Amino acid sequence: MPTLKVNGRRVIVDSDATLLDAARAAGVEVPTLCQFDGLEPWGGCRLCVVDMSQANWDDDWFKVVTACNHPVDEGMTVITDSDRIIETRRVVLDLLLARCPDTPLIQQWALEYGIEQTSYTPNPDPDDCILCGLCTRVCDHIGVSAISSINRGWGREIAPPFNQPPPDCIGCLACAEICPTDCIPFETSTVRRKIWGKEFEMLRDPKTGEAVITKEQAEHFAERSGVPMTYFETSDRSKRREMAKTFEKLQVVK
Amino acid sequence: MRIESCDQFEALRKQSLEIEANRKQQVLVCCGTGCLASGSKEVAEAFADEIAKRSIDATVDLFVKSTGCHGFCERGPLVVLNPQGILYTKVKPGRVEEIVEKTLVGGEVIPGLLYKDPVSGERVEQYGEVPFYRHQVRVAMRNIGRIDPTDILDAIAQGAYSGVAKALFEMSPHEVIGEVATSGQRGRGGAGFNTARKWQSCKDAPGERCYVLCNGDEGDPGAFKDRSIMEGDPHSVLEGMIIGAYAVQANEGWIYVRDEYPLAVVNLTIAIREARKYGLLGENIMGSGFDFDIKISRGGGAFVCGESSALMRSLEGKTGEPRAKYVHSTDKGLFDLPTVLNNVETWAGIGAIIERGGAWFASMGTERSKGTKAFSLVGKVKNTGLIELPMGTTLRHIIYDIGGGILKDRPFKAVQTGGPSGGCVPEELLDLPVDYEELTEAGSMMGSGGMIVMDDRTCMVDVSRFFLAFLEEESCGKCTPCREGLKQMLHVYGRIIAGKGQAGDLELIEKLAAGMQLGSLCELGKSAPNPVLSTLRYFRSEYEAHISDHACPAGVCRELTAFEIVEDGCDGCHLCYKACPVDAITGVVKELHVIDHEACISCGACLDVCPTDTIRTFPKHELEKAEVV
Amino acid sequence: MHMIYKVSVERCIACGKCELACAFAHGSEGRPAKTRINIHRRGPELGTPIVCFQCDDAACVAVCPTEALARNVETGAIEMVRSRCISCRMCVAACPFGNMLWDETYHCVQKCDLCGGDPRCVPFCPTGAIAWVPVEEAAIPPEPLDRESLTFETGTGV
Amino acid sequence: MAETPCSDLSKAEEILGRYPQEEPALIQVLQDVHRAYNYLPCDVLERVAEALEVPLAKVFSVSTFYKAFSLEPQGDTIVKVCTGTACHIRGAGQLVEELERQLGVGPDETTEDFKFTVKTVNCVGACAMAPLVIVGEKYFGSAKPARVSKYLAEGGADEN
Repeated sequence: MPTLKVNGRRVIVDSDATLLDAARAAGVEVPTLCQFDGLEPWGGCRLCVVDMSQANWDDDWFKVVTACNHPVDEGMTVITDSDRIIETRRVVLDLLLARCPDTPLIQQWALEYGIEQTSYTPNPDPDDCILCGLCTRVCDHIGVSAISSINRGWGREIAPPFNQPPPDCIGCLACAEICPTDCIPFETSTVRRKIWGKEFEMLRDPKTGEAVITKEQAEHFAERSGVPMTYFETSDRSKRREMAKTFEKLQVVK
Repeated sequence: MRIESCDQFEALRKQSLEIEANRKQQVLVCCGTGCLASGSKEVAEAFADEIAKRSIDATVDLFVKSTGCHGFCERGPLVVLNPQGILYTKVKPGRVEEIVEKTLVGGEVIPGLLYKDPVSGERVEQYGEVPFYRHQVRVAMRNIGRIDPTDILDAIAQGAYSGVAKALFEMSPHEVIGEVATSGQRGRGGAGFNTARKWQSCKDAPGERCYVLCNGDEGDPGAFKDRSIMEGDPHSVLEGMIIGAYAVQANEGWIYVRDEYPLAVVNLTIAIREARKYGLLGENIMGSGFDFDIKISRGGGAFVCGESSALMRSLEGKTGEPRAKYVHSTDKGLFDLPTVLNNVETWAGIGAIIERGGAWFASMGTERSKGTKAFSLVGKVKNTGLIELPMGTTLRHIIYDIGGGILKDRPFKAVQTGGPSGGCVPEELLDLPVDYEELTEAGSMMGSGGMIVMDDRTCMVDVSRFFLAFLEEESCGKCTPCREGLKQMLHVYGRIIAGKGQAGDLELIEKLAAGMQLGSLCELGKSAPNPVLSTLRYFRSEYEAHISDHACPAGVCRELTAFEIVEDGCDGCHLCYKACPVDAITGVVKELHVIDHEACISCGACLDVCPTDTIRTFPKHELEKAEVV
Repeated sequence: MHMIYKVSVERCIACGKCELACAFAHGSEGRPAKTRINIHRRGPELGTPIVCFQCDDAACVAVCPTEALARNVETGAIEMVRSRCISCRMCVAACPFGNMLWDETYHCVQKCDLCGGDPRCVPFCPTGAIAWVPVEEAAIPPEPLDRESLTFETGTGV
Repeated sequence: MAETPCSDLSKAEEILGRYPQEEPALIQVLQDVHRAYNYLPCDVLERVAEALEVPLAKVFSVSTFYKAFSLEPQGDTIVKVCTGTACHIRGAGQLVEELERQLGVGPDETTEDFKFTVKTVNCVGACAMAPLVIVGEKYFGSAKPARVSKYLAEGGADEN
């Protein structure tokens, strides 16, 4: 279990921890936009940059690394608030604010770093997507990969194949839920769900008509987890009612 | 015939040498991309026909020589006649009969076809006497121009695969790494990481298998050394990879080649097939018990795939997005297994290092940068082409002694090295000895060895903008500083070259550049500001002229530049009239020509063709002033 | 001492205090709808408290794609790691007993976490229908409840 | 991004038969498909995704990431202008403009009659002959705007 120093505070963390874990363990906040605990770190937004020095490096020699994906090592020193780190984060946020001038999340973060207005040319046709990649990564993670990033560079965007309703999408909404700027539109009701232009029939409780997931979602997860399909077919409320009835049968209750 | 032992290989080499020695005369026709474009294939066919017709005892070897290797591509096709070693330039099929008649049969040299030295004006007869060639020391390019790349026996006769024989039969993997360590060779792809150390890390890394890769995704605009090596001597690359694979005990390798290099793919494919046929590749190489095979993977056209982690993703069939390198690819590379990735030139040098010894290689170059390095010398220089020199050679020597100086003897302004990740080195640093550290200190870098010479007609703001535009198109878009930063940097440059630059723009550029250098994920983004920062460092006044005076001193930026023909210089040659794409020039032959400023699009085509140098550029706003007056 | 959550259905009077306590304890401004324990009301003052069993081989854990559900070895509770949850709601659908609850306000899944080993609902139960007991006491049949004597107290709070 | 299907999948099947049916073959397969069809037809991509067991979204992602691929049918002859550094400082921009004047299309566009598609390419490594125009398979070194029509005639004829 390596020991590190984060902003002068000593912390002991697991050997497979990241610098971000170490910073959190030390009670130091490091801003992130593309990091999510349940997913592999990606290192795309670059907001979580920190200064890091290995134990065997010269005392004053620090390297700028991203905390989210850098492994910890015994004797490391991490500084999260040096001038150049703050300045680098400021450039990143300034650039994101130019890309998404109307996005509240970015406005808030930018303001936190003292930026009220971008120094750059604002995107003339902005949307709220910051290309953090969380949506495509979560989609990959659950084994669906219905959407992906397309094109490259400034032209990069998130899209389903051929910009058509994605055939592989199971309508789980994970992409929309994980999106930090809520920029993936969807509609959902007990009857129907729609996302990425694809319509889904909900798996509805036969008695109450309630629904939480789509049929495709149930099939995908049944196959993936080995949990029988029948588990998914009733609503949680119906299940509780069923269970209450079972209790009544099992235990002698008036 | 499959080679089953070291002795059999030695016998084959002797046999090949004999065949070579028995060839009375050789006509070597350069068939690199450049010469092919000028019709060298037709020339070679004409030679074959002519020789067959006369039944002369000579063989015609279709000879692939690297484009620009002598800087004659623009005057190609090139023909070398052996054993005399005569070099003819600009050979057209129509002159083949004359060459055969006079030189091959009559033993007489045709002066008009010889190379004329632009410095001394003298005609040079001997191939090896050309100054451009005389100053070079070729290691990685040792066999280019000497062998037919499609003939493995020709290569073996010149020593190819001897290093493999030595490594497999006389050395342990440990000793191979030791020899490479002695050589001090550093990666020729740009970053300059120590080769032996890389191999050792891979060898030490845990994993059921490991891989050996060759980076042939030479994407830097202005660099073509790797293409020349793959086209001209693919065997040197295979040889290096076999030795490297033996050192780290890998059984599989890939060569990742740019899609834009079709001839390299063809020649490598032939080389691999031939090597397999002779048992130099595949199972049980030369009967040594060591198995290793190589596959070729064509890139999809993305500069970023030259970056190691992106290249590996591309080999896996994915988009070429770099990953953080906090875990080295020698530990977790291709398919998350230990991987050695070296550049084409690095691999090409390995065979020679093993054969001649690491100490020999280390005896060349500088303290920190050993051996020789290949460069593509291009731009506004008289002799453009591919050169290989000991590290530590000065820029002045390269540009003036080898390159023959600046085209049209105009003033030198800067030399750009290291491609889009490099920087511009100004005149005051011409005596800089070229090695990894010196170039980095000067704000540039070695990169893949592109050297683009620029004269006073090159606008440094425009050049920086060119690199930014290139990188903006090539950025993968994964990380914020690179994707958004390049876009915004271009916005600012767009303002500046349009004469709409504002006070504070240069400071904004510098702030953004610093953020990109520290914040970007991979080397593409981290080094993207280099051309910007180096031009700001050495040519700041040129930027200031654009911003405060609304003038482009080099007369390149269109929105700031107007053209006029100086009255007393024009001899009415009419060339500018023909060159103008928008018919903005009026005038008849032998009379003064005039440019119509209304119609002129400031493209500069007239200035480029004017033989008397009488076209003058001046800031466009002076036109408006004149109108007001 | 290994503790276990014990439910004695016959003692439940459906007063709803456990639901309120749970909602309060989990910081949802005390809206009873946000509770993680649900009383199935089957008649006047007759209820069946339904709460997570913390199953050994739990379907919710099996379906979770991001390992956001993990057992706390100290309390035995399967806990939801909010920062790992991608809100795919698969656990809600998979739980055979209906104890994974979708919270529309916070767009996340809620489940009983045994309040880190001190279930807040237990002290509020006026009848001992729910209890936090050493594991060896779990099988002891509950005392029958004298419902007549309790009517006065219900509704006034304990 | 329009999707254009093709009518004949047999060439695609033949190409798929040459490679192991796994993800690392994807880019190589797409290159061969591009060569065979002159673009990447959407129905072929669907077939490739299925055969190599790569999600369609990934195939689409790769198809749009690499510059070698086009999802739109290309002209019979591809006209490439090298815009590498050496070509840039020796006037490649003027060549692009001249092509636009002559063909009426800019980079990455195809003429209405589907005869030519104009592309700018990053350094083809023939910098010594800068600037460079490649029409079909034919390279024209030290290219001049005034000769563009000649290049088009020569290179275009070669193709047919």
